[in-house]
Amino acid sequence: MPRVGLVVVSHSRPLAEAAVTLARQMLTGADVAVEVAAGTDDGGLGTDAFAISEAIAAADSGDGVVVLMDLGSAVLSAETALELLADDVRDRVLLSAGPLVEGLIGAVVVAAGGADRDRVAAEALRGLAPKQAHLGG
Amino acid sequence: MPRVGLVVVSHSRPLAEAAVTLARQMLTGADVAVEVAAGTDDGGLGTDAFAISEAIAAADSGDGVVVLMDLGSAVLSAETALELLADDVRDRVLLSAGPLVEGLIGAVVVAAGGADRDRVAAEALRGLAPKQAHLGG
Amino acid sequence: MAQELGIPEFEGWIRAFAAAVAEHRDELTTLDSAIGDADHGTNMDRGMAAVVAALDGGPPADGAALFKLVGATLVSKVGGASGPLYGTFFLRLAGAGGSGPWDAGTVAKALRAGVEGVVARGKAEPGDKTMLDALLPACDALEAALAAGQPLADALGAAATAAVEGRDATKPLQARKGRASYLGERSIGHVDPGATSAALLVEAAATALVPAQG
Amino acid sequence: MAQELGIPEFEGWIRAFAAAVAEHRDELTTLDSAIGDADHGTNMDRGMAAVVAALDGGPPADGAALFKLVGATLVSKVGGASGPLYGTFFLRLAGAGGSGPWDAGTVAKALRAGVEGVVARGKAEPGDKTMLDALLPACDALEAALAAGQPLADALGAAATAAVEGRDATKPLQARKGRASYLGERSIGHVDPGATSAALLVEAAATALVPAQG
Repeated sequence: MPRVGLVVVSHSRPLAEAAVTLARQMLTGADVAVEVAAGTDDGGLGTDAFAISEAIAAADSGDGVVVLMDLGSAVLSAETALELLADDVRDRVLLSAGPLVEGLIGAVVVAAGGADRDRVAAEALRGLAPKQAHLGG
Repeated sequence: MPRVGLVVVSHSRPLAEAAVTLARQMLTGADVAVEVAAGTDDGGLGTDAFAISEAIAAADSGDGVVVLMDLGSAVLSAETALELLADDVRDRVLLSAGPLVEGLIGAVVVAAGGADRDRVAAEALRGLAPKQAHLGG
Repeated sequence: MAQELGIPEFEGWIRAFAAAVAEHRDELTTLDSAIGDADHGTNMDRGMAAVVAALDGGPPADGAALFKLVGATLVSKVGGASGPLYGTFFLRLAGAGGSGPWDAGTVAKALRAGVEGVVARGKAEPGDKTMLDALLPACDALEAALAAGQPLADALGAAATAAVEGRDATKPLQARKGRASYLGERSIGHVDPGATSAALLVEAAATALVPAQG
Repeated sequence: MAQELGIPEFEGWIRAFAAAVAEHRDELTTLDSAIGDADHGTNMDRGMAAVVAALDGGPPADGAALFKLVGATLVSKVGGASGPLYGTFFLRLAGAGGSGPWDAGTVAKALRAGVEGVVARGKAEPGDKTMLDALLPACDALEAALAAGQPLADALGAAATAAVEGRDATKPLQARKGRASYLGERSIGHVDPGATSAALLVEAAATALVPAQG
């Protein structure tokens, strides 16, 4: 069974940690590797490409990693982080344009169920679908 | 100048508060009414339609309110909250299918700039656009 | 007046439901751990315990006030989707049932309004593996039995049977709503926890909404 | 060897840029408060102060190592978009410049590679009201001057002039990237803070990347 890892990149460490807590609450039994790279080292708001690359490496068990980010500059840092990773790890990483919180929740649930990386990434991308279906219908 | 209010509905109070802190950091000068309705009254994960209706009433200054929610059940609670509001307030409220964190940030910035409710709601809805443009391009 | 229901019967229904939820709390949680986030039993029990505590404070003025209290308490105290769904059920029940004593027709009308509230709130359809899969057949059975001239007690018994059958029929279904929908085919083979608590609600009605013998 | 640059000149450039950022910190923040989130001056100053602290620990082995250290520090210490953008600039500069001493052609090649790194990272285009609006004209001017046979010092002077003109030309532009893009037309009429710090970078190069007189 694949073990896809997840990384939450946010400018805010409390935000990232609360999102992970909420997502993990959706799990019963199986757990998932979810790493956080968020905030500056002095506790402020920001991202750190080195911290992201370390989080990706920690989340990776060989079956791939899906990275969720909050803002545009978090995406820039995550892309920079990819350059800092070994080639084989980098090739397994997918940066998701999905919504941070909603995407994480769906991704965590399907990753815990043993979905492969592309399936986990697809679930992250369609994170808004339940809300859209309900409110748009 | 319109003063559109925002409400953040989440199952997690730390998540909602961190999202508001992050969004407010995007503001310089002008502030925006952002209310939080999140978590259960014993500090657990959940939503409370009464708390949401109170938050909406507090955020409303007559120019409308845009509500962002994290999960499907938060949407159900927010819709229930609408039933608890006075008709004139309810008519000014828009429940957004936009992404909680990304939508809030865009919405706060344009609301602080004096955008009207529909413009604020549109910005909340397109919260993923910058990430999508960058990663998808 | 023998065929009419009032505060004692309404309160009996709610307390019977609360007792059933408490009794089946762990079962509901076990069901929910298979396809949900394992909090349905805990959430419903916390909500109904709060309802009972509110009722212990003294009976509301009439049926509408009582069911409004129940709905408002559930809306506020049950954190997940069950809060707004059960809350809306009771709020709509209160509105449609009104404040006067209820006869069999009022029961059917109020139940239908409550269930339609659940439909409107959750936007689920029959077969989506939700509480509606117990509630909709129960309403249909109640109305059919009353239309066939059966007394309310028998009609509610038929509704309870239909609810239990509807609950059991969720087992082979694939979930399309809520957290369980992420599971896709893996949600098949488990009875839905929401349909299970909804069947408890209808069973409690069959036990408690019995007109006092005049 | 008189026309070659090494660690002393590279370090001089970086320290001159750090000093300029510190001197203009409040100005950068004021510019950013008009169209951004008012942290560009603080962020860049924190990052460059960390770079200077690292350099104070002793000079790196060669130019590539020095610029890699600068890029890595900025990537890690500057929280906003400027961190990955300036960080990528220096990392690519390090890669393209290599570890040997640099001549004028190496400077032009390395600067171009750094700027292309910024383009690839930020996906901004000329006229988007970003640091590229200073950096791209600077590269073009540098290459044109060298192609015309000017010495490096003069060519870098032309690059600095082009960067300052590019910076000033961002004033009437509408922002299309980052937080400023939310402002739409209201971003018009303000000089871009990123272009302003980028002009400081090129001006520092014109001052410091002067080959020692042999």
